[in-house]
Amino acid sequence: MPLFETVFQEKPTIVLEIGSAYSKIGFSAEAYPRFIISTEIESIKDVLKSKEKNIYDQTVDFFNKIFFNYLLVSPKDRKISIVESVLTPTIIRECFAKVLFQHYEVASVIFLPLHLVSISTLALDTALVVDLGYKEAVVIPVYSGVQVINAWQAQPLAAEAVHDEIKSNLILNGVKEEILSERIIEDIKVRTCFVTKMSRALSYRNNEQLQAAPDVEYPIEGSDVIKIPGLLREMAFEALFPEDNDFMGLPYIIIDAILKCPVDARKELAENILLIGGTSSVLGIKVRLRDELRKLLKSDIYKDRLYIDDVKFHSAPAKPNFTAWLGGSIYSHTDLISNSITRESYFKHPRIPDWTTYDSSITRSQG
Amino acid sequence: MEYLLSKNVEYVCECGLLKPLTNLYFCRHCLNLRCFFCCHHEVDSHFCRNCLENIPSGEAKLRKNKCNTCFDCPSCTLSALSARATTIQVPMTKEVKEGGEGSEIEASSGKMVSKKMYYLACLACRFSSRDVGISDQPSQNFFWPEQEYMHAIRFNTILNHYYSVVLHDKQLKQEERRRRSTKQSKFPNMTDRTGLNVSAIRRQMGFDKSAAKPKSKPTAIAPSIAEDVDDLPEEIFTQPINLKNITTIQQRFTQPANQPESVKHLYPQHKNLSIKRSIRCRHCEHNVIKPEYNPTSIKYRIQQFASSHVPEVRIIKCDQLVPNKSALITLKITNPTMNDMIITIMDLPTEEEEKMMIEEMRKNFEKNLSVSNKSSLMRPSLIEDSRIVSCKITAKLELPDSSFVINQRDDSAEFDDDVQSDKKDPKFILWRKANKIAIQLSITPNGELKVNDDVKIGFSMNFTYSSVPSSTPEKKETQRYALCARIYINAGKIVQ
Amino acid sequence: MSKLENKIKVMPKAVVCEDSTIKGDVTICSGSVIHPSAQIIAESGPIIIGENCIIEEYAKIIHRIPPDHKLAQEKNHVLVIGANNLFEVGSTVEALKIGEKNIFECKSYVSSNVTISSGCVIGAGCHVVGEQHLPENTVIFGKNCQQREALDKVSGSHMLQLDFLRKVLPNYHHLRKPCDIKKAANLS
Amino acid sequence: MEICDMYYNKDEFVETASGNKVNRQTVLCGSQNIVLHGKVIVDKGAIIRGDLANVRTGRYCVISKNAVVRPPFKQFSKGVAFFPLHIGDHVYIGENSVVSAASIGSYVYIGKNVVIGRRCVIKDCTIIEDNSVLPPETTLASFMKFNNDGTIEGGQGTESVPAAMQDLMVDFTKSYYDHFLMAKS
Repeated sequence: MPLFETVFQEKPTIVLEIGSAYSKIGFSAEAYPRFIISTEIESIKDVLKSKEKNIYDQTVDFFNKIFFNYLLVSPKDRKISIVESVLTPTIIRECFAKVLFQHYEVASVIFLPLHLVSISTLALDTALVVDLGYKEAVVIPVYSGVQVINAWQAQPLAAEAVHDEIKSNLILNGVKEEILSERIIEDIKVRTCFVTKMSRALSYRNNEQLQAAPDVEYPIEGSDVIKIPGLLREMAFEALFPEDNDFMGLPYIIIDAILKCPVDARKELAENILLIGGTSSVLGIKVRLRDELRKLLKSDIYKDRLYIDDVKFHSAPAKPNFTAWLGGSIYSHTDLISNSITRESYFKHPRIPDWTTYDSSITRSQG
Repeated sequence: MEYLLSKNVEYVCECGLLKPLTNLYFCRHCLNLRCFFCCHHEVDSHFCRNCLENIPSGEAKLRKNKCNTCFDCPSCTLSALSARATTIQVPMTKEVKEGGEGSEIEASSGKMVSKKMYYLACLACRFSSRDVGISDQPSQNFFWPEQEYMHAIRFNTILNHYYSVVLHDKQLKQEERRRRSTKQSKFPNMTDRTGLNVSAIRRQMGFDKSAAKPKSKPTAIAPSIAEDVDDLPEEIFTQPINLKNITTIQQRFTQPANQPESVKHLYPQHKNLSIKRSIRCRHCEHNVIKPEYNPTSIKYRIQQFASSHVPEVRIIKCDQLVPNKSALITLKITNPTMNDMIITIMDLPTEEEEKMMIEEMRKNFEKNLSVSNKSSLMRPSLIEDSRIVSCKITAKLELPDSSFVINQRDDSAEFDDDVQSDKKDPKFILWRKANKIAIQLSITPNGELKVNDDVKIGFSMNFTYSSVPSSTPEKKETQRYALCARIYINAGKIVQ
Repeated sequence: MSKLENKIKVMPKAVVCEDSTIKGDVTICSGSVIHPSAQIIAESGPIIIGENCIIEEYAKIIHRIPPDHKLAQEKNHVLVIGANNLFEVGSTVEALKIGEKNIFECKSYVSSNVTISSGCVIGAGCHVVGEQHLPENTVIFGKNCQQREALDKVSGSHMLQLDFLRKVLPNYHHLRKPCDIKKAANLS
Repeated sequence: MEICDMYYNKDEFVETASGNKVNRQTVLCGSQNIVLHGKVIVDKGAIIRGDLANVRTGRYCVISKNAVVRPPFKQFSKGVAFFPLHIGDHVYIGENSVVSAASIGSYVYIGKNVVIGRRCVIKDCTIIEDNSVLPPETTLASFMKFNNDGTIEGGQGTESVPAAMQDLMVDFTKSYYDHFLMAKS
C-alpha cells in the first residue's frame, strides 16, 4: 500500500521522555527505548532555583549528548516527540522547544501528554493512570481517550521521598552522612528494599514485635561495610503510605481522583488502573496498593460515597519505567503527529500551546 | 594536561562565550571565531570504537547503531568483552556418518580431535558468557544468541492496530473529500448528467463486489485485561539475600528491554557505535571541521582551528598579586600564520559597546538572511542569541604604548638558535624568537579583592590577518584584514 | 626501619631479583618470582611467601599491624601468604591473612583490616579498606569497588607466566642466592 | 600556562648522542631491547622492562617519574609470550603510571597514576585522564578521551580532545624537552 510505504521510508521520529531522574530516549515504532540515561539538567529537578538562561545551556548540552553520543543522528529536520506530564512547568516546555527549534533546527516537535499516551500500550481508552516518578506521584484518569484534568492528584510521594527515608534512617543507625551519596542510597533502595505487606506494615505501626526480613551487609565502595536493617528494607517504601490525618497517602489520592470523576465512570476507572514510572517497578507495590485500596473502599470515609467493590490493575507490555515512552513510540508512528508544531509555525508564534489545546484523536478515533 | 586545555587564557567567541583557544574554530569565510556551542553539528560517519571499523550510515541504522562483532560487558557496563579461545576434545563425528558401522566402533574407541571454541570474557570484572549459560561458539565472529524480547509480539499487534486505525480514518476523510469535490466540479460531464458515474456503471455491469475499493479496516485487537496481582513471596521475609546476585540500576539500564534483576540474566550487549562529527558555521553554512572517513585517520578534510589563524597568548609568569599593588605579568604571543602580523593591544569594549556589537551582528545576519532567501530556497540556519561576556575584570592592565610586529611562522627556524635582537623594539618586549614574542605588562589588582580571589585581566587584541589565497578567481590574491580578538586572562590568585 | 634485622630465606628454584627491597624476616618459598623494585617489608613479624607467587615492580607487601588492630596484642604474628598469588605492578597489600590464587591488580590497595580467602581478584586501582572478609572467588572491580562472584576460573596463565619468567629473568638480572636447604632446615 | 624551566644536575642524567635524557636512577632492564628514538626524557624511578620484550619509543616522548613501561603478556595454547610494546612520537606518560599496552600511537597524553591494562591499543591523538584504569584489551580510538570514571567520550569533532591535538602535543613535548635543562653550576 502506498500510504504505508511513504511512512516507512521516512526517518523515524525521535521519541524522548525527559524524566526528573532518568530520561528514556529512542525512536518511534520500536518496542523499547534505546537508552535510559540519567537526566543531566539540574534545573529539571529544581526549576525554581535556576535562571532561564542556565536551563537553556544545560538543555543544549544534554540534547547534544542525546543526539550525538547516544542516538547518533543529526537532529536537523527530524521530527521529535516529547512525552511529558501535563503538569510540566511551562518554562521547561518552552525551553525544550527553543533549544530544539533554534539550536538544533528540528522539523517539528510534539508534546505528548504522558498519562494519555501510556494507555495506548494497553489498547484501551479508559484507565486510571498513576505515574510514580522521582519527584512526585501524579494520578490522572483517562476516560474514553480524554484526560479528566480536573480530577488530577499529585503528591510528592515518589522515589525522592523513599530516598530521604532511607537516608535519615541510616543516619539514625549511626552511618556517616558523607558516605551516603545519592547514588548509594538509590542502589540500596533498588537492591535491598521492597514494599511490605499491608498486614505487616500495620503490625509495625502498632509496635508489635515481628521477625523482620534479614539484614544485609552492604559494602560501600571498599571503604566501609554498613548493615541495612531488615526493618528498613521493609519500611523504606512506607514513605509512600503515610498514615496521618492529612489522608494524602498514595491510596487516598487514587481514590480521590476517582471520586472527582463522574459517577458512571468511577467503576470502570477503578477496574482499570495502570501503574507507570520507575518507582512502580519495586517488588510488592501492586499488591500493597490493591490491599490498601480495597480497605479504603470498605472504610467509613468512602463506603457511602463510592459504590465500588474492587480494584484491578493492568500490566503494560513494557517495564513500568518506560511505559509512557512506549506510548509515545506508538503514537509517533501514526500520522497523527501532523498535530505537531512545525519549525515554521514556531517562528511565527514562538509559544507552545498548552495541553488544553490538544485533542486526543488517537484514542477517540478507535471508537 | 594544563598545557593542553589551559583555562587561564580564554578568548571570546563571537557568541559571547569564553573558551580556550584550543576549543575554538575560525571561520575563514566570516573571519570570526566560532565555538562548539554556537556551531551546527552533523553526524559525519559511524564507526565502532572497539574494532575501528567504518560502518556506512545506512547499515548503522539497520543495525540500530550497534556493532555486529563487539560486545559490552553487561556486568561492569564499561569495558568491552574479548573473545577467549579454549580447546575442547570432540569425537570425530563426520567420519562416523560417512564410514557407517565400521568406523562407529573407532569413534567410540576414543579417537578425539581438538577443536577451538570461543567464549566471551570481561577482563575487568571476570564476567564470562559461560556465567549466564551461553554455550561456547565455534567461531569468534559467530552470531551469539540474541535475547528475545518477551513483549515483541504484543507490541507489534498494538502498533499495527493503531496504524490501521489511523489509516482507516484517513481513507474515510479522503473519500469524504472526493465525494464533496465531485459535487463541486465546475465542468459538467456526461456521466453526471445522465446520472451515471463510474461506480454506478460498474454496479450495473456486475463488477460490484470485486471492484469495490479495497478499504482498510482497523485490525481487531484484544484490549489488555486487568488481572489480579500476585502476592509477595513469603520467603522474602525469611531468606537472606545475596547482594552479589542482584543487579545494580546501571546494569539494568544497559538492557532497557529486559532490565534483569538477577545477574544470571546479564547478557552480553552489542557495542554502541561512535561517530565522527563535522561542524558547520551557522552564519555562512561552511564547514569549519570535517574529518576523514577512516576511523583511524587523524586527518581532516576541512580544518579551521582558531589556533592556526589567531595569535596565541600564553602566560609565562606572573608576579605575586596583592590588591592595589602593581605586578608584572609576562605573556608569550605566537603567530601561527605564514604572514607577519601587526598586533595592537587595546582596552576591552565597554558593556554598551558590547551590546552594540551584538546588535550589529544580528542585523548583519538578518540582512544576509534576506539576501540569501531571495536567491535560494534553502532554509537558512538560525544563530544562537549572542550574549554579553560573563567574566568581570578585576585588575587594571597598563596597555603597551605601541603596536608591534610578530614574524611569520617558519618551520625551518627551529634549527637556527640565535635570538633576534631587534634594537627598535619598545621596552615592553622582552625577547623575540622566530614567530614568538614575549611581552611584559604591569597589572594592578583591584582594591576590593580578598585573598584567594582570582585576578582577571582582559584586553582586545587587534591583529592583521592575511587570508590564504583560495582557488576561486575573485579571491586569488591574498587579502589583508584587520581582525580583533577579545582575550580574558586569569593571572592568578591574590596572596597575602 | 633500620632496626629491622634482615633474615631473608630464599628457597631453591625461587627467582628473587637483587634490585628488590626486602626487609625483616622474610621467607620466599620455591618457585616464586620477585621482580626488581618490589618491596617486602616484615615489620611486625615474619612474612612467609608461598610457592609460585609473582611479585611485580613497585608492588608492596607490608606486614605492619596498626596499634588499634585486634591482632596488635598477639606476639609473633606470622603473615602467611598462600601459594599462586599474583601481586601486580604498584599494588600495596597490608592484609594479615591471604589465601591462595588471589590476584592483586595494578595499583590496588588492601588494608590490614581485610582478610582474603582464595581465588579473589582485587581490581586495578581498587582500594579495599573497611573491615571485612572476602569470601572465596570474590571479584572487586571498577571505580566504586563493586563486588561480584566469579563463577568461571580464569587464572590459567599463571603457571605459564612463571615458567617464562623463571627462564628469562636470570639472563638479565642479578639474583639473590637461594640458601641451602640444609642450612635453612638448621635455621628453623 | 607556559612550561617553566626544569633544571637537573649534570650527574643525575645521561644524555645520549640522539638527545635522549635518561635519569641514572631508572631501571632499564634489558637495555639492548630498548630503543628510544631521540629526544626522549626518562625521569627518575621510571622502569622500562626491556627484558620481557622489545620496547620502542618514537621521538619526543616523556616518561615521567616512577612510571612503569612493561610489555604485555599473552597466553597461547603452548605457554605465554611477552609482546613488544611500541610507542609513537610525542607521547607524554605521567607520573606513577603503569603502561602495559600493546601499542600507543602518536600525540597521546597519559595522565598521572594511570593503569593501562595488558594489550590495550591506544590510537593517535588521545587523552587519558589522571587516575584512570583501562581494563586489559581496551581499544582507545583516535580523538577519544578516557575519563577516570571509566567512560570513553569524544571522537573527532568534539570538545573532549582538542581538534588540533596533533599540533598541541608536538608543541607540548617539544617545549617540555626545551625546558628540561641542565643546571649551570
